[in-house]
Amino acid sequence: MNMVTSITTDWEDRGAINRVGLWLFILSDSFLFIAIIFTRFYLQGVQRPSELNQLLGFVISVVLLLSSLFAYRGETAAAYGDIRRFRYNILATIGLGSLFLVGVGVEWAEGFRFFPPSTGFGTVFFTLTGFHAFHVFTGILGLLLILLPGQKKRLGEGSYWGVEAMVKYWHFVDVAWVFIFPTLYLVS
Amino acid sequence: MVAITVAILSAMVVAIFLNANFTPAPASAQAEPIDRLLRILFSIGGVIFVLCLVLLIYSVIVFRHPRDTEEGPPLEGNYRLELTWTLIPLAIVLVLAVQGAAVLKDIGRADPKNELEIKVTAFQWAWRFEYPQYGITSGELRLPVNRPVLLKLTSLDVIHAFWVPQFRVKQDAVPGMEKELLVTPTRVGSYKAWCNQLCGLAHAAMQAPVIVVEPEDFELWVKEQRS
Amino acid sequence: MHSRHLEVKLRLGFKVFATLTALKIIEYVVGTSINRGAWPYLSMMAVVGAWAILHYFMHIPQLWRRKE
Amino acid sequence: MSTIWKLGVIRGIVFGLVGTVAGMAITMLLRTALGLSAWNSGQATALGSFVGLIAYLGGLGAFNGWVGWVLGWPEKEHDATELPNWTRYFGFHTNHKTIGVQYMVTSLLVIIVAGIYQLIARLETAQPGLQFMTPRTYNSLISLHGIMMLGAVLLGISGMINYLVPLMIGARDMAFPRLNALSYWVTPPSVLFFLFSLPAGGFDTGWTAYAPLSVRAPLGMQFMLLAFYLVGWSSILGSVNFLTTIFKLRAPGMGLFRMPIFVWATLATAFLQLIFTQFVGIAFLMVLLERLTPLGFFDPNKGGNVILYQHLFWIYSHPAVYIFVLPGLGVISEVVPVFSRKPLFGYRAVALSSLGIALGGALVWGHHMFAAGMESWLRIPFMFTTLLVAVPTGVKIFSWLATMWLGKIHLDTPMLFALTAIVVFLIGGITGVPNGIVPVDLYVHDTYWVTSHFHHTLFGGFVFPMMAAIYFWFPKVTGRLLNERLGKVHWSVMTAGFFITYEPMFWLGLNGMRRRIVDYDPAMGLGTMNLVTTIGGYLIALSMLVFFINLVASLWRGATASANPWRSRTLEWQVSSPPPGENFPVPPRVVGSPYGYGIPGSVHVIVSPTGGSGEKQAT
Repeated sequence: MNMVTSITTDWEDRGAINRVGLWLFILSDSFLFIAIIFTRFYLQGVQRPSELNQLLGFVISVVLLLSSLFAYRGETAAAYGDIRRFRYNILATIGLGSLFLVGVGVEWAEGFRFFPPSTGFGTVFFTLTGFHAFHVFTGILGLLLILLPGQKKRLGEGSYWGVEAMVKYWHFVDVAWVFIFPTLYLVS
Repeated sequence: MVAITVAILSAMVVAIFLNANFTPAPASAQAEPIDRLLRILFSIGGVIFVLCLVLLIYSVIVFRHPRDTEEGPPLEGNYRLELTWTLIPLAIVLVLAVQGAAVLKDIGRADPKNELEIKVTAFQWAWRFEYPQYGITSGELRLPVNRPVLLKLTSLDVIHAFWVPQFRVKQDAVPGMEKELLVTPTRVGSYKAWCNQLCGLAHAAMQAPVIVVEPEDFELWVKEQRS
Repeated sequence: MHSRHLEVKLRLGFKVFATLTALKIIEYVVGTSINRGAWPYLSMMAVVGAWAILHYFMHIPQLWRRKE
Repeated sequence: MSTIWKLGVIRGIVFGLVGTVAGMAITMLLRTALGLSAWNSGQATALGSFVGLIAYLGGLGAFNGWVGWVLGWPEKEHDATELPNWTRYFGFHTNHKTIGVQYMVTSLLVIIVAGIYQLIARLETAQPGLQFMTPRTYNSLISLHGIMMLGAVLLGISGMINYLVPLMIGARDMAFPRLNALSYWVTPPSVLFFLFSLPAGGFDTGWTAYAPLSVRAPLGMQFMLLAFYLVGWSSILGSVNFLTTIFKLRAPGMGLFRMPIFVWATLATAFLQLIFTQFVGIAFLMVLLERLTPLGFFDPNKGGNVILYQHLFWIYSHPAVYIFVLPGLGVISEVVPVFSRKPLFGYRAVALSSLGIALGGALVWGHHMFAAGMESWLRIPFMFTTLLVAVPTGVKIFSWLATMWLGKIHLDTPMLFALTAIVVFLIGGITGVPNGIVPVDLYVHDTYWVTSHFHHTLFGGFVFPMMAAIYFWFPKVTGRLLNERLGKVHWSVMTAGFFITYEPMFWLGLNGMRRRIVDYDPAMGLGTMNLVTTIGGYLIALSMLVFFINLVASLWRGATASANPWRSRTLEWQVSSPPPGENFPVPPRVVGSPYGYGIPGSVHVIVSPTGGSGEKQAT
């Protein structure tokens, strides 16, 4: 029996298929954030407690944007087969992502004092930042996976779908934050 | 043949829906326009249903070819026919929606000055009625006939809904909010207000008596309650 | 040749990042100084920023462009 | 012993049990560390279920492929194992045909359970007064009936889509076979959670789980929320797969307007699933969070808003109706031309009407909240959008009627079910209009009128078409024909049972019978019609019994089916019954319309079973 083990024959096709799937997943996931942002406005309008640390919010936004830059550099390097540069950049991304999480942690500690989860704004704030932080966390895990030796071998062979997927996901988390930051910290 | 059958059956359906009683006897000013709209909807729906059903049954009987291996005629579509059955339903639903909006306006507030205001509080699993203009609280809803009543509904625990079938209109009572419902009772009698939103264990039994009386009797009742 | 392309792309990344950061700064200034009615500007800037990331970092045109 | 251990599902169960216990232990340790009492049933079961689920999937082998990929092992993308190996149904098998069958069987099992729940509850309401049941049991049974049936519908459409779409578009498999298997394998635990719900105290909120009642409901509520959350994720991941498959894996020549209508319907359905399932997911998650943590989304004392839940819930749950019915309407569009031997009338309009229904359906959720105290200025716009959905739906119905007109109609069982489906769906559509018109809805909202209306749409849009689909494609899946005589008995009893059950319900609703009540006022005179309804319900159950007997008997010793017993033109019939493991060793070439019955010289597809010689034309 002639066993066909692939649904397509050449690699490039496979990449395009994967990409469509990933984009669809991102589209779906973005509606999760849309739903929570809707919740924010529905429950709280544009109210915002004065204790909210806008400056810290701004700083972690820039940190996340910077991590996205390094992710971009990592992916581009991987596309050109520059594995050393790829690894440094992805490590930087992971570092900045962790720094972002630390920033969110500081915010949470402040939040528990001034607007605990059992209040209107607290509910919205902890939900929105919580879901986003969960995405950042999974993103970091994913970026760690593409640094594993098995993937390095793949990169050597010129296929970098894993890198592309994880970096796209990382950028998506950044896009979500681009909307969350003004939603939580800036509107009034 | 098809046309004649459709015409006869349609006429029958319309006659039935315009005349038969299929709802409890109306007892509020809001019930009348709603019932009228309901009859119109049923008639139009009935005609459409008859048309499609007759076409379907006719096709099945006349075009049935159990042992035939032939193919049918190659009709792939007809642009004008398709446009027709897109535009006619579109026109119908638009007209109905406009009608609906008109009736909605009809059953809304008319004369705020004359209104009797009642605060309705729902809780698991009973109702409480407060008459702020008279300063009384009651477990039954007693209303003077032909006077608009503005119910201000709220709930203490979960969502309930206020519904007297003879009054037609209903409204949820939502915790943390005050929702309004306007009813003008037009027929003296006693009815029941049911909870119409699943609210837990005893939802099915959650009710309150609603008694519509002449204005004089209402004044009498108010005095009685106060003393 | 190959590595020059790479350098060009990496520099593009810097430009995009600089733009995004500039947007963030403006957003921050607008958000902290205007107390009322800032949301149209904020949402506009968020959309522009998101578009920049989608376009330059996530290469969304790949979806409808044929592979060259 | 080792054979049993090789079954993925056994490993999954063992791992899952261990994981559940571990998750509960972690919860208790955490609570002790925080200085709280060790046991909190809600939190322990929630975390236990989560860890158990991951462990179960690991034991099943769901992650093997990805782990291997991460570690850089050579990958095997899809599994084209030949058919007669029954064990693949009990393990992580990535072939879309296996998964389609798995989905379908699970769906039918859930339908049996949920149906029995309602049969018991229906017996209680046959007469006024409390007969043999406590209100809590009744409320739990009808709530579980509702939500489990919806789960079953989602599984059922996934089953049909999984089996049919790759075959219909000439693909070897789904775009992401491993993801596809994962989407299926998260559903058995979800079914288990549904079943746990009743022993865990049930819940008395109805399938809608409106807050704040659902926040206060017993532990059973939590299992229901988790279960539907899982089904939701299965459905999101499935839709990613369906859409990618349709976009990227069509056979050469299969342009969008050469796709069968079922594929178009899948496209529309999958888009709705992809986008809107997130909303119900977050709504259920919010209820769960409010139960388990101090967060207060729906508690007015904590700054929450009760209506928020209804918005989030209905933004999904209305489009969900179209998710449920669009594939069914697609099935009708497949069956009617085949048994009328005529081209589908107005193919393009029917294809686009699916997208029209999906688009329109996305903007109408507010009509469930006309009486709920939603912002009142939203009522009128929602009324208009709601009624507009009637237009593309009408296009479909008129096109089916026109397809039959002048045709050469063969009344085989699939066609009979399709015809019932058309009539029932038509009634469902017409009776939906009063619900969409605000003032009338204020009367009929939450009465048996609504119950009957949506059972018409779901029976007409899903159950009857699914029956048509099973009778139509059973020969393709199993290589055996279903018994026609039993099929006709099934059809007639089910159709009669349906009308006896649901037409009196309209009358009941108009006469003041509220939804979801264990008991009603004897003075209202509703007893007789309720009895009739109950009898009808048992007739439907009887017909289902006939159906299952037919399934088992025909599977065992039914007549052998040829590759194309109905003389259909679509692609799945151009391969053997059952189809070969990899569907099409050589991609088929699509050259024309799938519905060109009776058009001289019209060819849909050219299939070469071996590649090269022996080309076969489907005309």
